[in-house]
Amino acid sequence: DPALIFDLGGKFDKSFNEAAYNGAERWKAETGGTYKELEMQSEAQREQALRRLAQAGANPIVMTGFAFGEVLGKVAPDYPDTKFVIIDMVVEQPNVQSVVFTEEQGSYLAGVAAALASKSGTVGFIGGMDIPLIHKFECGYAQGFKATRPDGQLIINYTGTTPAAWNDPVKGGELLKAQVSQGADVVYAAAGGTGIGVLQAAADAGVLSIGVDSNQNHLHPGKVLTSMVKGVDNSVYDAFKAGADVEPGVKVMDLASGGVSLAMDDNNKPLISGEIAGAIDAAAKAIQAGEITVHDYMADNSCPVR
Amino acid sequence: MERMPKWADVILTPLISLALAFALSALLILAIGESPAEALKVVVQGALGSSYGWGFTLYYATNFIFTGLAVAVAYHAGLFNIGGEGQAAMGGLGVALVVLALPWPHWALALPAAAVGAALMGALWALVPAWLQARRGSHVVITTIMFNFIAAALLNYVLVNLLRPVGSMDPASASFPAATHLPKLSEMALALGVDWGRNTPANISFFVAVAACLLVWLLIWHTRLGYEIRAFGKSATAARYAGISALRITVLAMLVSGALAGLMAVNNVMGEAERLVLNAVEGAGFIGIAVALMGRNHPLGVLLAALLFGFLYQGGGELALWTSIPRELIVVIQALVILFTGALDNMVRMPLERLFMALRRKGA
Amino acid sequence: MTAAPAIELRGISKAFGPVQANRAIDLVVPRGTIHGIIGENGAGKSTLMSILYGFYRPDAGQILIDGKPVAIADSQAAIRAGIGMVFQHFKLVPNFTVLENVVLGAEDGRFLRRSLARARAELKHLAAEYGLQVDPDALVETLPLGHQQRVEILKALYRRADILILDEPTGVLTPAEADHLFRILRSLRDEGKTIILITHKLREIMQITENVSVMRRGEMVASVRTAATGPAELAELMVGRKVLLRVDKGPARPGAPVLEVQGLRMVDAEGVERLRGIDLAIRAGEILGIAGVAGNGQTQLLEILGGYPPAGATLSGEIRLGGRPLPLAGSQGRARRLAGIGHVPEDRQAEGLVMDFTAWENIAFGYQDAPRFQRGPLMDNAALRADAMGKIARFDIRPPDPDLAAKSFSGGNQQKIVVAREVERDPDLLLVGQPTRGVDIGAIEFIHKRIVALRDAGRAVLLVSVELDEIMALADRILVMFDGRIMGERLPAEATAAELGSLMAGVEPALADAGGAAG
Amino acid sequence: MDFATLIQILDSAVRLMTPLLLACLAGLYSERAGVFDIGLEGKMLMAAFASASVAYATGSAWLGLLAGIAGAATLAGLHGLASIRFRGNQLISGVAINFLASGLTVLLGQKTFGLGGRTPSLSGAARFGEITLPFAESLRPLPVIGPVYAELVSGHTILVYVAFAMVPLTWWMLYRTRFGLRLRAVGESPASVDTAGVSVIRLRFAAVMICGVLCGIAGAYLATGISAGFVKEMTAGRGFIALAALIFAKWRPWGALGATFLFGLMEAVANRFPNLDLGVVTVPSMFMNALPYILTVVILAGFVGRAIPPRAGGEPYVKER
Ligand SMILES: Nc1ncnc2c1ncn2[C@@H]1O[C@H](COP(=O)(O)OP(=O)(O)OP(=O)(O)O)[C@@H](O)[C@H]1O
Ligand SMILES: Nc1ncnc2c1ncn2[C@@H]1O[C@H](COP(=O)(O)OP(=O)(O)OP(=O)(O)O)[C@@H](O)[C@H]1O
Ligand SMILES: [Mg+2]
Ligand SMILES: [Mg+2]
Repeated sequence: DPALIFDLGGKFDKSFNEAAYNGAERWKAETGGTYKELEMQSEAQREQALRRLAQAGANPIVMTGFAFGEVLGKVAPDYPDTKFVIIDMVVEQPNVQSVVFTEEQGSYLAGVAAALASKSGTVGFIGGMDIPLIHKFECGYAQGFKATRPDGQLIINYTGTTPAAWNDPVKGGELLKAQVSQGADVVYAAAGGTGIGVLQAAADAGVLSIGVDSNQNHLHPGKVLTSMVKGVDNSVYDAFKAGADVEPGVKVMDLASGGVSLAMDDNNKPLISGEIAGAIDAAAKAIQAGEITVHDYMADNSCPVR
Repeated sequence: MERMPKWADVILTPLISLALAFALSALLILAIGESPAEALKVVVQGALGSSYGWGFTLYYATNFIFTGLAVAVAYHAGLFNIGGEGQAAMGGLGVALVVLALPWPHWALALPAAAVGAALMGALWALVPAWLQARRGSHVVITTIMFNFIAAALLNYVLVNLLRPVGSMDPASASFPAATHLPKLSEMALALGVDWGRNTPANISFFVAVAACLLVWLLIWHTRLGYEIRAFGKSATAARYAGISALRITVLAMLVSGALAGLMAVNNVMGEAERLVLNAVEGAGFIGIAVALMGRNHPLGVLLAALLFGFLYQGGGELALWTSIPRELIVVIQALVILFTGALDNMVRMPLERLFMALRRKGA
Repeated sequence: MTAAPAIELRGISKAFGPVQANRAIDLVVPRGTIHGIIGENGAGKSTLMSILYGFYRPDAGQILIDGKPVAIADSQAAIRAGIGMVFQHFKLVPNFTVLENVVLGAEDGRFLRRSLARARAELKHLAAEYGLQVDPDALVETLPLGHQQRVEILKALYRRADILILDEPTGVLTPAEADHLFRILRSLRDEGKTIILITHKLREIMQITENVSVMRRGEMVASVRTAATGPAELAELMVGRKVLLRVDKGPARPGAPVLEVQGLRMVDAEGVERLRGIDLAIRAGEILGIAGVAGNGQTQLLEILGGYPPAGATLSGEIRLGGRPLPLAGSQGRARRLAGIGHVPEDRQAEGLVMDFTAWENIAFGYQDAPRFQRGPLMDNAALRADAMGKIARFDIRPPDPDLAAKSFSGGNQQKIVVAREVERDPDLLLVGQPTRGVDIGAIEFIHKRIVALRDAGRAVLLVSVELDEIMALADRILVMFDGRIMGERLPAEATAAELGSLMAGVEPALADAGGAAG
Repeated sequence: MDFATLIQILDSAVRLMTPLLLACLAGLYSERAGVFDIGLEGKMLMAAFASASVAYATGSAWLGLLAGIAGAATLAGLHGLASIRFRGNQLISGVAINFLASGLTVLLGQKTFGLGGRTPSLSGAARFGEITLPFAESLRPLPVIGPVYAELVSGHTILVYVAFAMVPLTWWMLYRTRFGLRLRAVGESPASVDTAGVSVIRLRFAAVMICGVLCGIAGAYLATGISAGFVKEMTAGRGFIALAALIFAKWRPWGALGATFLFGLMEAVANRFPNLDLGVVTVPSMFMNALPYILTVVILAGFVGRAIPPRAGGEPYVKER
C-alpha cells in the first residue's frame, strides 16, 4: 500500500497538506485502494515515521513539506527497495522522487490578475511566517504585478514569527483591513489558516482576495478573484497510482505541466473579465514559451522587484 | 505528627489521582467512539512496550527534565519563569553557533562546548528579565512571555537570513558535521552488546539531564546559594534581614534557570535534529511548567513528571500515528493528568486523610 | 440579668489533625463582667475563642448565649448572636480605609455610598463616646498597631456586639494605650456588655478582670474569682511549676564602649525624616533599654544598626563598633554579623525566621556563610542539624523536633529559636527588638535570663521594647525615644513609670535633665 | 502620517484590543479576588469554539455568544473547583485548562465537523455585524470629530461596545458596590472577609465565574465578531498578552483599558508599517512583528513601577492547617 505523511501543520491545514490529502482520497475513491496516513506530532517523529512505514512495507511513501528533506536523505539509503516521494524539496537519492512546484510562476499569474482587477492600482500580499518558501510566492506575485502595472503599489505583510502565524485568522483579517485602508483592493494570501481570515475580511470589506494552494474560490463565491493552485493533490494521486513504479528524480511541476495554475470556476467567473483572462493566458503562454522568465526567489535569495 | 503516613501522601495520592485522570480519559475515548482498551494498549505499547518506544519516551523526557528544572529553580526563588520556551530556543542558537564555528574533532569535545554555548545563550535570555525584575520591578511573568516572542523573531531572522545555507528552502541551519553527532543511547547499548532502541533519538543528553537533576538537587538543598534562593523565595523580608541581596539572588536564580532551559538544546538540536530548525522547542518550555509544578519543584519529582510526560507524549504520538484517534486526544489526556495530579490532588488527599485519621483512632 | 450567664461553653473539643487544641472545655461567663483567660503559648486560648466566634467549628460541645443554646456555624451567626472579636492577629484589609474595614460585611444594601455615610456618622459617635479616635479615611496599613486595634474594636461595636472577645490586645500597645483600652473596657462593662480578655500579663488580669480561667495544653485547668487568687498562683497553674516573676539580675559592670552612634539621621523614601540625629553609646557589660511608643523611630534604628535600612532611605551620621566606623550605605547584614552584631528582630515571623524553613534551617539563618557550616563547596547540613539539636536542648524549644517547619512552632518557641541563634553566637553587641511580644511568661522568664547572662559575660545589649515593665526590669540605663529623637536618659532605679510615660509622649518633665541624652 | 491613517490605525487598535480587554478584565475579577488565572487563553479558546459551533448550527450569533459563555464558564467552574474548593495550585489548574481547551476544541471540532478542528465559516446572522451608530454618516463631513465618530467610534460589533462599557462598569462594581468591596477584600485578606461573616468560597466562586463569562464574550468576539468561524489555536497567545496587560495595569480597570489599548495600538502600528525603512537599512518583518513585545519590555522597564499583586493572590484560603 502507499502511504502519505503530513507535515506538522496537520492534514486539515487548508493548505498543501490538505491538498495532498485530497489527492490521496481521490485515488482511494477511484481505485478502491487503501493507504496509510500519518500526521507528524513532533520533529523527532519524522525519521520514526519514515522508517516504520518503510519497514511495514508501504510503497511508495509520500511526504509533504521541505522539512522532511534532511531526514529523508538519511533514511532513503537504508530502504533501497522502497520508493519515496517528497513534495517541495529536492533530495538526491536513487529511490526518491522530488516534486517541486514553480510557485513563482503561478504567483506571477496571480500578480497579473491582481494588477488588472485592481481599480486603485494598489494590491497586497499577506504571508504567514517570513520564510523563503513564502518569499517565493511573494516574489512571483510582485513580478507579475509590476510587469502588468509598473507604477502600481504593492503592500506586503507577514503575520508572525511563531507557529501561531499560520493559525491566526483574526490577525489575517486585521492585516487585510490595514492594507485596504492603504488602498489595496486585491490581496493575495499565502498564510494557511490565517489566510481564511484574510479571505473572510476581504469579502466583508468588498475587496478581492486570491487564495492559495487549493482552490479556495468557493469560500466566498464572487469575492475571491482566483486561487493559485498548487497541484499537490495531482502529485500525490500520480504517485499513488504509479505505486512502486514511481520514477525517481526531480519532477518539476510548472505551468506547462499544470503543476501550478490559477483556479477558474463558476465561483469566480463573473470576476474574470475577458481582458483579465486574456492577459493571464498570454502570460502563461509566454512563460511556457520561455519568453518570460519568472525569477525564483530561492535562486539567490532576492527579488528583482518589490 | 502528620495526618497520614508520608508514603500515602507521596505515592498513594498521586497514583489515585492518575487513575482518576485515566478513567476520565477512557470515558472521553468512548465518547468519541473508540475503544479505551485499544488506545491504552497502543499508548503503553508504543511508549514503554519496546526498547524502541523507550528510546522516544526518554528523548522527550530529556527535554522536559531540562525545562522542568528551569521552572523549578526559578520557582524556589519565588520567580515564575514562563520563558523556558524562548530560553530553550536561544539555547539552540548557542549550540548551532558553537558546533558550526569550529571543526570539532570529536563529539566529546563538542558536547561540553555546545553545552556551554546553550547554557550561556539560555542564561542570557533570562538575564534581562531577571535584571529588570530586580532593578525596575518589571514583573518577570510579563517580561519572560515577551522574551519568548522576541526569541522566536530573532531565531526566525537568524535562520532565514544568516544560518540558512544558500539555496536551501528550509529555514534551518546547515547540518552539523558528523564528528559532532552525539552517541545515541542505542549506539551506546550496542557498544555494550545490547540491541536496544534502534533508530531512536534518545541520546547521551539523557545522562546530562539526570546529572542536571542531581546538580540542581545539590544546588538547592546543599549549597549556600540554594539556601539563600529558597530563603528569598519564601520570605523576601526575612532575606533582607539575613543580608541576602535580592538583586543577586534574582539574577543568579534566573541565570541558572535560563541556562537549564537552554541546555535542552543539547538534546533536541545537537542530539536529535543535528541542525537548528525553526520552532525546534515545540512547546517543551510550556510543558516544563507543568512538569515542575507536578514534580513539586523537586528534581526527583521533575524527573518522574518528565518521564510521565515523555510517556504520554510518545504514547500519544503513537496513538495518533497508528490509530484514527486524533492527536489532540493526548493533549486532553495530558490536561487531565495535570489537573488531577497537580490541582485537584486535594480531592483525593482530603478523604484519604480522613480515612487514615479514622484508622489511627481505631488503632489507638 | 443575673439569671443566665452571657456565655456558657459546655464540653468544647477541637482537633487540628492530630493536634488536640481544645479538650472538653467548660466555661461560664456572667453578663456584665470582664473575664480573663490565661495560658501558655499554644494552650488553646485563641482556638477556643475562635470557636465561640464561629471561625472554627468545634468537633464537640455546646454553646449557650444567655442560657439558650445557639448553633454558631460561622462568624455571621456569631455576629448575629451579639459576639464581636478582636483577633490576636488583626483581621483587617491593609489597603482599605478604616471606614471600608468597618463597613465590610455589615453594609446596608448593595451600594456603598449609603453604608459609608452611615458608618462615618456612627464612627464619629462611637469615637466620642468611648474615646476611640481614628481617622476614618486613613489606610489601615499606615496606622500604628494601637490604632489598628481601635479599628477592630470599632468594627465590633459597629456591629452592636454585646459580648466582646479580645485576644491578647495589649501585646501591641504602649502602657498609656493599654490604660486607655482598659478604661474603654470598663465603661463597656458598666454598660452591661460582657468582655473576655486573653492576655499573658498577670498584672492586667489582676487589674481589670472579675474572674479568670487558666488553660493548659488544651484543657481548662481552673476558673477562679480574681480577687481570690494572685499572680504567683496563676503563673503556677499556667505553667505547672513555680515561675520567677522578677528578673533576677545583679548590678552591671560596664566596660569599654562597644557601640557609638553619632548624629544618625535617616530620611525615608517618602522624604520623611524618621531619625533626627541619634546619639548613643553602649558599653560592654550593660543593657541599654530604649523605651518609646511604637513608631517613633526605634524600628528604623534597629534596622539601620542591623545593616538593612529601609529601601530608598538616605542615611547620615556615624556608627562605630569597637571604635571602628561601620559603613552606612547598602545592605550590610552580612558584614554586621561578621563584625559581631547579633540581632533579634522585632518581627520574628516576617524577618527573623523563614516560616517555611525547618527549625534546623532557621538555626543558621543569617549565618549561612559561617565557615563551620560549610564543607567544601557544599553546606554541611549535618553540622547544621547537630548545632540545631544542641540549641533546641539548651533552650528547651518544644517540640524538640529540628525537622518541624518554623510555622508549626508556637510563638514563644519561634522566638526561642531566634534568640538561641543570636545569643549563642556570643556577639559583642546584641540588638533585641520586642523580645517577648506575645510570648508566655515561662518563655519570657527564660529569654530574659539569657539576655542578662549575655550581659554578665561582658557583652553589650541594645534592648528596644514598648513594654515599659520589660525595660524597667532588664535595662541598666534607659533612653526614651520620641519622634526620631532621644528625649532623655534615666536610670531604672530612679525613674518612675509616670516620668518615662511623659517622655514617651514627647513631653519634657518639668525637671528636664539638660545633659540627659547620652553622647 | 496623516489624520486618516491615524484614525485607521486607532480603529484597528480598537478591534485588536477588544479580546485583550475582555480577557484582561476577566483576569482582573479573578485575581482581585485572590485567584490567579493563567487559563485565560484556554477559556477564550473554548468559548471561541463553542460560540462558532453553536452559531453555525443555529445561525444565531447570540446563541453562539451564550454557548461561548457557557463553554468558558464551565472551564472557570473547573478552575474554581480545583483552586477554591479543593485548594489546589492555581497555576497548575490554569496550565491544565489551557491544555484541556487546546485539545478538546480540536477533538470535538473534528468529531462534529470533520474539518480538522475548524468550524465551517459563518455568515449572515451567525456573525455579529458591525453597528453603525446614529448620525455616523451625517456627521462624517465635520472636521476631526466627523471621521473620529464615523470611523473610530461607529462601525464596530456590539461586543466591542460591551467590552468598552465593561471598564466603567467594572470600576463602579469594584469601588462603589458591596460586592466590589468584598471582592477586593477577599483578594487582600480573606480572613477579614471570613470573620466579617461573609463566605470566602462563595465570593471567590462568583469572581471566577464572572471571569469565565468575560472570557466567554472575548472568545465569542474572536470567532463570531472579528472573524467568521473557529480555527484551531486561534487565540494565538492573546490570553497571555492579556495577563501581561493585567499586571501592567496593576490590576485596575482603567489601567486595563490603557494597557490593552497599548498592545492593540502597537500591533496595529506594526501591521500598518510592516517594513520600516530607516534609509540605510530596512527593518526585517520579523522585528516589526516582534516590536509590540520589545516595546512592552521597554515601557515596563522605563515607566511602570513595581506591580504589587493582590496580597492573598495565588494562595488558597486555608484556616485549619
Ligand atoms: N495568572 C497570573 N496573574 C498574575 N500574576 C501571576 C499569574 N500567575 C503567576 N503570576 C505571578 O507569578 C508568580 C507566581 O509564582 P509564585 O507562586 O512563586 O508567586 P510569589 O511568591 O507571589 O512571587 P513573587 O516573588 O513575585 O512575590 C507570582 O509572583 C505571581 O504574581
Ligand atoms: N489553624 C490551625 N491549624 C492547625 N493547628 C492549629 C491552628 N491554630 C492553632 N493550632 C494549634 O492548636 C494549638 C492551640 O493553638 P492556639 O492558637 O489556640 O493557642 P494560644 O493559646 O492562643 O497560644 P498563644 O498564646 O501563642 O496565642 C497549638 O498547638 C497550635 O499549634
Ligand atoms: Mg514568592
Ligand atoms: Mg493565641
